[in-house]
Amino acid sequence: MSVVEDKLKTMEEAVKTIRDGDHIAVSGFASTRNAMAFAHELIRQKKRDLTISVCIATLETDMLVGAGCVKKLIYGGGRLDRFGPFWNIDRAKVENRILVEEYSGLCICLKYLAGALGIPYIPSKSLLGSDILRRLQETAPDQIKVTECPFTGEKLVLLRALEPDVAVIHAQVVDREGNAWIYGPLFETKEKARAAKRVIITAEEIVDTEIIRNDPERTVIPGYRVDTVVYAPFGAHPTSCYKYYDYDLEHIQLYLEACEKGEFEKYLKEYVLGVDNHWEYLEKIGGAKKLFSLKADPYYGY
Amino acid sequence: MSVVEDKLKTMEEAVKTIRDGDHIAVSGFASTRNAMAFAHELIRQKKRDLTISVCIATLETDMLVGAGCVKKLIYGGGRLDRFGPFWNIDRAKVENRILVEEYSGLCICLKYLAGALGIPYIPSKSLLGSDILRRLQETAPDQIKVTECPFTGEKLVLLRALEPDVAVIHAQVVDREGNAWIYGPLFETKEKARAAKRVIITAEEIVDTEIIRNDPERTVIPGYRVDTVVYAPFGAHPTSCYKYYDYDLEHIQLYLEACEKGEFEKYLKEYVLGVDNHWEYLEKIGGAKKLFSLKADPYYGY
Amino acid sequence: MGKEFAKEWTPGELMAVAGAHLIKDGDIVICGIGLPEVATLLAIYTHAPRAKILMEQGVVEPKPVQFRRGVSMGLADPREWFRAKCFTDYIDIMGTTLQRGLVDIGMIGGLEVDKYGNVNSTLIGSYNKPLRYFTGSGGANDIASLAKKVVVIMRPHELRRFPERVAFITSPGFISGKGERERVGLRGGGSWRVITDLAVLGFDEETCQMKLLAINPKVTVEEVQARTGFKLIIPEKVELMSPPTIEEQKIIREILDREGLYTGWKQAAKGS
Amino acid sequence: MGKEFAKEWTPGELMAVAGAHLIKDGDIVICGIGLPEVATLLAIYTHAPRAKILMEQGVVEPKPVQFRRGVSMGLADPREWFRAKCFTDYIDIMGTTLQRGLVDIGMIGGLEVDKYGNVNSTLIGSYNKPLRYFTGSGGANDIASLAKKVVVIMRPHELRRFPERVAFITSPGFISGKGERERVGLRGGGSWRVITDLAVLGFDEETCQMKLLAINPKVTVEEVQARTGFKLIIPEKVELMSPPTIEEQKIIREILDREGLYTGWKQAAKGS
Repeated sequence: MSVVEDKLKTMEEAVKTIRDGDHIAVSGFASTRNAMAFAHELIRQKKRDLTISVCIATLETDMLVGAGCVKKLIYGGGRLDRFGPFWNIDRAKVENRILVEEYSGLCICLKYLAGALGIPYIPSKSLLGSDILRRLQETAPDQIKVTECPFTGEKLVLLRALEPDVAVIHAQVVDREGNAWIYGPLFETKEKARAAKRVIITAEEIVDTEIIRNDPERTVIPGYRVDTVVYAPFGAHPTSCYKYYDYDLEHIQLYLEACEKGEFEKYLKEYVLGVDNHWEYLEKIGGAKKLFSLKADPYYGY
Repeated sequence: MSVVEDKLKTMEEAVKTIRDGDHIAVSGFASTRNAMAFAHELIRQKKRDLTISVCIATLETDMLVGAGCVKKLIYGGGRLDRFGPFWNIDRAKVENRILVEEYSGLCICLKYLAGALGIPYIPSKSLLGSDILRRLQETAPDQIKVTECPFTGEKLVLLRALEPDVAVIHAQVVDREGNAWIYGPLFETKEKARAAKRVIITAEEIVDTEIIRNDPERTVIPGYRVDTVVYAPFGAHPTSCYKYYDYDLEHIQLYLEACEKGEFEKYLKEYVLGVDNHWEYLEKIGGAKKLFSLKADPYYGY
Repeated sequence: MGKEFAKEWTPGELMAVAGAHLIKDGDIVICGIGLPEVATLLAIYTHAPRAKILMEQGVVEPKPVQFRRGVSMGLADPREWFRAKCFTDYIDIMGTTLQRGLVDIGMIGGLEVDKYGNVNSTLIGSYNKPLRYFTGSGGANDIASLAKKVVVIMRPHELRRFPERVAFITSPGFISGKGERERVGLRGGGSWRVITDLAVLGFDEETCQMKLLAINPKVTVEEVQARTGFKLIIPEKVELMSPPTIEEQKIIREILDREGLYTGWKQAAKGS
Repeated sequence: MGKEFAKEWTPGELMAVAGAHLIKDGDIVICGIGLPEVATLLAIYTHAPRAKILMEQGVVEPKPVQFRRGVSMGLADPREWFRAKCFTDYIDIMGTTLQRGLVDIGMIGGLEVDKYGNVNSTLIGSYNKPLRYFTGSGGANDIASLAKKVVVIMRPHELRRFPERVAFITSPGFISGKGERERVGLRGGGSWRVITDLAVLGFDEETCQMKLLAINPKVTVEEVQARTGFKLIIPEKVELMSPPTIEEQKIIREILDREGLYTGWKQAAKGS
């Protein structure tokens, strides 16, 4: 019973398994723990017609929308924290360039939870009386119903289960079998990894399975759910990765300014399409000196 | 923002807050992490008409039934592992001395989950076609319904949420505010602690809140849910407590033999009613020498 | 230090103090960063040491006041997670705590709030013709739907932010009037207070319409009404918003908002 | 060592081997302790190194073979949790894995199994007049309802354990016949194999009734039928249950069941 499974692949190989039209649940929360290196490769491989789901939108989501990879967005709203708005998402919505199913944060999590539990729907007490509900009833009537509880008679919103084709999760630590440790708050990571049909872990650090066995309480995603493991140090850059590195303020500002000014294509050409892989990207953004300037302090975690 | 809340009480005080007729979700799983010291005090204080719920029945459950504290049992079945059957529960059922709502293990967990989520019910795909379902439909029609899914048309079992008055959880580590760490698998601990209206933590170890803050990923039950904290070293004896002590084979056998032979009253008089408190119990079962013989090895955890 | 008041203060400080005073000791509070967090922590540091601050991303009772470097950019920023007592997840905070009915006070912001306390954080333009999209709900709809009391924090207090009817109900207040929350099946108490740089507002028990409760000592009732897009209920007695005590101001300036990012005190000091 | 068979073996070893051979490499298996666990681990130690063992209490892929002291008493025993890769909870195993449809093989035991593979672990007597209660479901009903394939492990193979109809359906097999699982809404594949000390049984595709597949080399088809309370479907060709290979027996005796608690090899060796 030593390590018998090696799911480690290169980023290129991992992204090749994504088909046009797939539904991907992306990683992280706003400006933290995004699977950016994965998103870059999705863009380089010109994946199209993706459905992207996430509780709170992320930089990764915005970039994929901007790069034209996304057909449909299922999410609970969000902005890039105090850094700024998600220009690509917000504009694509106004211009009707993407389909949108927009819920609240809790409702997205509950939809993943229902998918994870293998049940077709789950009731909720949120959304009632809102225009979010009204719009969903108009545009996605197969996804949401308002009914009366057969036990109590109270009004309930029934949320259809969400089952992404793939969940891509950026983790701090993983072994070659996919047993993943994640530090910090989990957002909806557990639910989406369990709702998805396949799971890809990109991680800062690959450790031996015996290290995982030393502290099994930390394993947030067990290996038996995971299909592919990718080594991606600084794979969340320019978003932060708790205990590993801080957000890159300079780079995020550069991204947002490019988006705001309508120069997102230029950004893409420079930092995504203009490099062959993640290692080249890390050099492009400033190499070792930059990376060490972002490195987290073990006590503060950023 | 230093520690401002001290929820620490004696076992006597904690048990005094339980009212006759309360619904208590008890701790642990079969022969591990039972809140035995709490059960002993419930028996000494002659609590009556309790409803007890738990996923898999525990030694604590069996003892409370035997002692006549229990009016109703809501559970998913179970036996005392290879040690033997739950004589008190099984006999009380045959003799109709207690009301029973018997589900599967998963369904009890889902009922707690619905309670925890604040929703009146949750759908499940278990129980269909079984006599467990048939009996529940006969005896607890307000707790379970079979319906067709409004989205898919498939048959679903709707499970009514369970909201215990109190969850009593035995934990390895807790601070005075109730932030609790639990080592090992969690069974349905998280769900029942979140479904309950009040939470009482009994624990092997009381630590400073700063220790909790050093590793917040370990906090299974956050303090804001907890009403009362009780210091109870070896509080799970004779069941095991992972990382702290092994099961007490000798004592469990003594318990089971007493039950089988119809001498449970004698056991109760000797070990529960015949002592004033937990410290006296620990002397009665063999004192320091016994306790050190059960002490867990840090590597093996038992 | 007692009840000695600060001599000068900013509108942001006034808002933080107003928010803090709404929190009772022991309250469970869900809030995001910015003034809601400053207000909640101010309460915890003063009269409500047992109040609990929860954050939707899964952080329980952190100490988000001591930075190694940089400034906090949001709930996603590990600066906000520092020394938490529990790292958990979105569902645990917003489902098993908020939807479970345990949250006493939820604080939200938005683009617009209307006379029934409905909040729009989704779009400008109209429901059918959006001109621009913004944040949407995040956790705001859940908080507005499910918290016992909802505090809306919004600034600046200006006409376009206080329309008769919001363009899009992201987070329901009393929707279209009394009894409407119950009719649609909502459990939480709905909008309870609106805090702006000009005033603290509440809702009339009979009509569920917005009512002026207190004003910034530097403005008049007329100015507040003039900057509100619907007729406010104005009671005979309108209180003055409490300025920070010297102790409160010290905590704001030295601990909670050292850079003046949210209360603007440092910028005001420079400007004066 | 290859396919050289052990010269002597116990019925328990035969059952463990039969169970192990049902597991394919990569299968996700849920099982309890005793023969189901020995069978699953035997598969993992031999032909199915990538099979995963999950336990309902929330333990993923432990190494439950090396004891500090004592013997393992059940899923609740930390001996079963040793060196797990993940500690999680009941819902994560039985809900988000099993009910989610990820479990290839679930192994359960019971008091009785009937010709449609329904299992009773609840009571003896009858539905309306129970004489004694036993374990009930635990996770057994969930496994029988939801796993892709269900293996029932039961011994001794005797008349009262193989009735025409179980007294209580704790864990549904094919209920009352073909199409019945689908009609009541069950998703999983239902009873697939029954392993006893005398035989390995399956279910006829047309009638969903129990069919003899293989027998213990030391018994006859007639003996198996005589100890079964309903008419078995007996195909023309009945296989012999495979004895353990020398390698398999070595793993059972030296690693998985050193005390012979489940396979009885040590006791048999003493007795002979």
